[in-house]
Amino acid sequence: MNKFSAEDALRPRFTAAHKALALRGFVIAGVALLAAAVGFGFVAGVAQGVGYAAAVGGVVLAGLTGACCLLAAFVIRFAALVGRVLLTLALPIFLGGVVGIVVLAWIPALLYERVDGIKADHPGAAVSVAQFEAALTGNAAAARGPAYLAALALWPLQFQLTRDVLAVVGVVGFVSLVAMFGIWWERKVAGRMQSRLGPMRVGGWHGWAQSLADGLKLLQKEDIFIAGADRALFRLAPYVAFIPAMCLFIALPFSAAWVARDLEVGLIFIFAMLGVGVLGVLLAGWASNNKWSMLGAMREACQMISYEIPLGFALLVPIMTLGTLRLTAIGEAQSGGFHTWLAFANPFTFIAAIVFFVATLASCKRAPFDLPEAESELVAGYLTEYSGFRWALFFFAEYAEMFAVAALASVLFFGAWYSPLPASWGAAWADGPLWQRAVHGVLYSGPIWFVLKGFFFFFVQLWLRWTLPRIRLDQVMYACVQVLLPLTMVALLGNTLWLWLVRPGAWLAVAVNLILTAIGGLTVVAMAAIVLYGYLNRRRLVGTMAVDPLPGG
Amino acid sequence: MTRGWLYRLPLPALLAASALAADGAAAPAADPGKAVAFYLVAAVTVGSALGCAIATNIVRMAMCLLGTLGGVALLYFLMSATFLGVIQLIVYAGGTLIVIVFGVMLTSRAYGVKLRPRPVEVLAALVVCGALLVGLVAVLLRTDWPAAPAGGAAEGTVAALGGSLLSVYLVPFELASVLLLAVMIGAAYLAQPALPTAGDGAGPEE
Amino acid sequence: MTAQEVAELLIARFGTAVEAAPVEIHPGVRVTPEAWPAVARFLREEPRLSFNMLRCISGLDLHPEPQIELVYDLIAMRAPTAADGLWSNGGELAVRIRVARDGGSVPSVWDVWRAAEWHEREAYDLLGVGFDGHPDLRRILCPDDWVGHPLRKDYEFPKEYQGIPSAAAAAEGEGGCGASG
Amino acid sequence: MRGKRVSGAERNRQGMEDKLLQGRPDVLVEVDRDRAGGGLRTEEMLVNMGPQHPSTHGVLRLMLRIDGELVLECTPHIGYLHRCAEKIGENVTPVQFIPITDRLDYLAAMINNHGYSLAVEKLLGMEVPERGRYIRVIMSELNRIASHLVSFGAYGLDMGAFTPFVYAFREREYILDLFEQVCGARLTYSYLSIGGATQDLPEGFPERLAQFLDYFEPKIAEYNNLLSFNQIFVKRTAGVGVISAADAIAWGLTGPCLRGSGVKWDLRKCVPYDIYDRFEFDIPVGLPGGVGGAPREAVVGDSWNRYYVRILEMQQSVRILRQCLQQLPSGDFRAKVPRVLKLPAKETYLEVEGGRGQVGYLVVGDGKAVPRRVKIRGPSFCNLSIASHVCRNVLIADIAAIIGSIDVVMGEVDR
Repeated sequence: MNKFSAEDALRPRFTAAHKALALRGFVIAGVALLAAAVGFGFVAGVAQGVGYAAAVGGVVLAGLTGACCLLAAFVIRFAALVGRVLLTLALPIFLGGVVGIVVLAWIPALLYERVDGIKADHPGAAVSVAQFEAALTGNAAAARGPAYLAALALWPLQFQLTRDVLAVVGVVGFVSLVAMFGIWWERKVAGRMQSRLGPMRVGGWHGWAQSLADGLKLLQKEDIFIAGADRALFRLAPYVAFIPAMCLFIALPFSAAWVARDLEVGLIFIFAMLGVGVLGVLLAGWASNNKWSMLGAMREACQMISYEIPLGFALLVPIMTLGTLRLTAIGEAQSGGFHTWLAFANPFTFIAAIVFFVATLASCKRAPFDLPEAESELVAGYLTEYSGFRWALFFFAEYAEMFAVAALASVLFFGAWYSPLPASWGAAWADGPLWQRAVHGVLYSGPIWFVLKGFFFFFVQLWLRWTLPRIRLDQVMYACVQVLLPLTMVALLGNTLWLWLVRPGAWLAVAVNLILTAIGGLTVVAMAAIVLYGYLNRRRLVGTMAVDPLPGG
Repeated sequence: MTRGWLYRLPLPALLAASALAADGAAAPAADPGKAVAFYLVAAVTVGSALGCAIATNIVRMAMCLLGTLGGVALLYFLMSATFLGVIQLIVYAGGTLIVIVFGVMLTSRAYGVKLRPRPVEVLAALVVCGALLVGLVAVLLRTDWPAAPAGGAAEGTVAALGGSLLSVYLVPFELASVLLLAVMIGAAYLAQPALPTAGDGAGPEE
Repeated sequence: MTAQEVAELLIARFGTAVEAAPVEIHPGVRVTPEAWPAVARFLREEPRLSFNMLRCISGLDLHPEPQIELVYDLIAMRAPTAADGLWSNGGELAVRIRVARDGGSVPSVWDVWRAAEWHEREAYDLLGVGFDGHPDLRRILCPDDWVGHPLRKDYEFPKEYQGIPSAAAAAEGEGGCGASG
Repeated sequence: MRGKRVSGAERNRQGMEDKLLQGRPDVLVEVDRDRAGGGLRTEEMLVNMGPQHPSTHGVLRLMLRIDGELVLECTPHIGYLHRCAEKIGENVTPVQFIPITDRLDYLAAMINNHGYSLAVEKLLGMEVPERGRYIRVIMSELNRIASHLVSFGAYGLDMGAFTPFVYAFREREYILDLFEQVCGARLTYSYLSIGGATQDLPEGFPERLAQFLDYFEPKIAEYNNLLSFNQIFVKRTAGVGVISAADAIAWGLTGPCLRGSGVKWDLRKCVPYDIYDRFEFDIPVGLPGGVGGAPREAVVGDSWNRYYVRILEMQQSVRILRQCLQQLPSGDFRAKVPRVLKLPAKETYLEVEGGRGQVGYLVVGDGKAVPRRVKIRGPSFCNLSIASHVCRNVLIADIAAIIGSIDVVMGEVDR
């Protein structure tokens, strides 16, 4: 083992020589690639058919990478300037990123419609590029003009594989955005609940880039391995925990058309992913060779065994009521406005909704159930030995899972992507020109509502975490098995009898629906009122006593 | 010859080759993407199954088991039997494996326990596996597999499955539920803490 | 009860083993080590005395004389009689026991007042007074392998501890902060 | 009584020889005993909770012998913060020793100064002017509120609720500002000394103090809603770590730990010192379930009661402070103290009611300016000694609850 002294740690890793070398390297690579791009351009001019396509591809790829290399060289050369520019333009960049992702998600949807249109009138196997071009330009002549390029771009979209790849890219982009926003929002909400401000400085307005900065900081942290730890499993654990958390989003429907892959078994696919994610935690606890993390892992296993049954039963209620596992179908069934949401259908689905939310709290190890990484008892539970990016992966997976579970609750019980206004009112606008469809999306049903509801339940999870203390392990088991389980069994049985005996139009059904809708409506209005009241006299409530600051204070 | 010479035989190569040879005959016709995916997933499954058999650290064995079960689930997905794939994930990867890992963590005393089967045991295992393999391959080659419809199974398998479970196969369904009930009662009885009959209670003052 | 009355009561009961110790503003009794367990139990169980709380055990190193004096500060907490439920102060007492400086030991009273257990360990750790019958006589404040008893007047500061030079070694020339005897 | 108990170190040494796991030096012993009967052999582990651990306030190390989640035995190891303050006491004059008393119970430094000053004045037979005595009581009670606020916040943190901690420190910040205004320091003040206070109160201080008291009083109700009667907090603390009154007295517990066990004993009322007999206040004491706002599950002497007694004491301190402000006389704040103080050849022992219990000082003079011996009785030292008796057959989460409710400050445990 080489002797690692303090000086080694303090010496900057990248000396001036490194920088000069990197600068030269990037410049040479950039110029070479651009030259290659120009070369491909000439080839494209000459080649035909597939050769032409390959050449164009070459031009695009070589050009892009060359430009990136030159940009990297520029950043290395003028690092200070770039830093300042980034800081001042921080917010526009962030907002641009958000709008960019929305637009990026919107464009494929439009293109798919166009491609399906063209594919419709070419039955049979794959449609060739020439046929695309003909459809685009209207005349059959295969002139290789700009239309050919457009056809080239549309051609791959007809295959399901490319659509899936694009969907996965979209999902990963959305999830990382959600996790980034979630982490920042949690710290702001926690701050406000504790009469302090939360992050205010990093990246400008209200420290929006705090989670970005945390991510970068964690990236360059030293990678610590413990002696005696099982290296392979220690490395594997974060990924076994992270991948299921991402797969959750494949089945989640953002709106009727916007779903990565509308699985026929979407609901239990998500249930399976929640189950598999626990393995990562167990692995981390075991591989850290640390008594505290071992205890944390065992707590997670006990907790998992106790909350999984009530969670499964709570899922059965909507399945039984709507008779399908397909999440988009479940969403469609709740399109009739606020009162048709499944939670207000009958008292038993209301109970199932509450039990579902509590059980998913336990599954994300949040709020009162955060025993596996209980910092006051187990130092940091299964995360004790993790540092740097591996720890960030666990953290990332937790927030992704939190949002996914919150969104699932809104899809199953609280009118997925439908707004409280009945969708039938806006039916006329549904398929009008683009701007009408946009207004319809905002007012009646669209991904906006799905994300809003998701973040509403995400807020409730945050709210619980920063008010409630942690419960003990035996109390978790008692709560899940002795309280939640019988509750869900009652809900299941009750729901069966309700569906069997009570006709949808009967006065009892309508009365119960009205009562439950009133309860739901009142809670939302009450929360809004509390937030408003809190905001209006925040000065008094926060308790800033000293009107005139005390000397030295 | 060092102690572990048995493990250095090119076993994986033998098994993989035979697997490839066996299903070379019925190469899937459809688009090449699926074929590549299939071979990849098959390799993962077989590889982790082997890892599970050969691994010495007990927890690594459990993780290879996860790889195998996950691989099988992926295979189901590839054959677009999504319901079966998800059930496989829930029951095996999510359920049984957790109990195994839980059991492994609670009872295995030392971290570094190495499971070293004696060579004669390995030999016996190889013989049995070889026989099993030959039998499987023979069955595989002799039957003519009906080519699945091109676009994968028709949609709505879940509904059809549910319907058939409660109509055609109702009796086995009920029998299975009775069996599960018995298993649950047995488990509850076994896990019941020993009634404090003998002296050594956990009280603080003896 | 005042210390004087307590002293008379004890002398009446235990004879020569107990004598009054009218030390200036900290009155009490002096007890011989041998009789101490019996006296302690009597002080605790006797209804008229019932000194039920041992507040503190302090060790005084009478350096020129080869003796260490242990001062046991007791207080009698009377259960509430009045309506407001306030416990009353039934009198305070300082019991003094002298023991030889090297190798001297006092019978432990951990079974009379459980508080004594840690205080006796501290006296053993810092002053080197042995306690017979103590369930767990180990050093409590200093590390287990520490040499010497810091609170003794003739204690010299160790030059180093497990290879780490101490302040005394550093301040070689002029007197370190505790070197005065 | 029980037979000879095998000491923790002894058991470790036996453990070392016969079953040291190879390659696992940190696991001292893994005793394999058929505990649950029925052939299921569970495995015990020795775990060190501390000296660096989030819920052991300060450098306290608890050696836990655990079987899964169940803690079979807990042996506290202390001495990590031992500075031998008593040895320093034998080498410096009383006035120079005041800063050392700050660092004993560093959360309630004013009360330590007050105690030591009273002990030395009793030795010297010195009279302190009225204004000085009132300033001392004001500072002690204000520091008691600050100390209880820290204990309230830290206990919320142990139970997993982070918000109470921040609320408590928000109020404590104003108290520290008041102290800063008086003596310039926020934690170790050395403000109260032999003969009274070292400086007079700045003008406008009484008005600011009154303003703080009016602001702080309703906040206590807010804490009760946030944490004290929170069902999860009650389930975690009520009925956990019950200490009977007899045990409390036997182990020498004092302060909120003693009062939590139902013993209504407070030095300020039962053995009045200084001018505490001039104020009207009552002593909160442990409440059985359902009485006086205590939850159903509460038991006299459990962790919840020890916690709730501190909350009620804060209200009483506010009452005392209000009476002090009314009766605050003018005049000089410190007696004439000769430059060189000759301590008479006497000995005295005096205790005051500190933040965590009775802080006692034994001062022995022998005619020189430097005392012959200074013995300090730290209340947390005795309060902590009951930990091994109480933390037996509890869950790991309860260890945090019990140690948190005993509210240990390592400065005065290790001295």
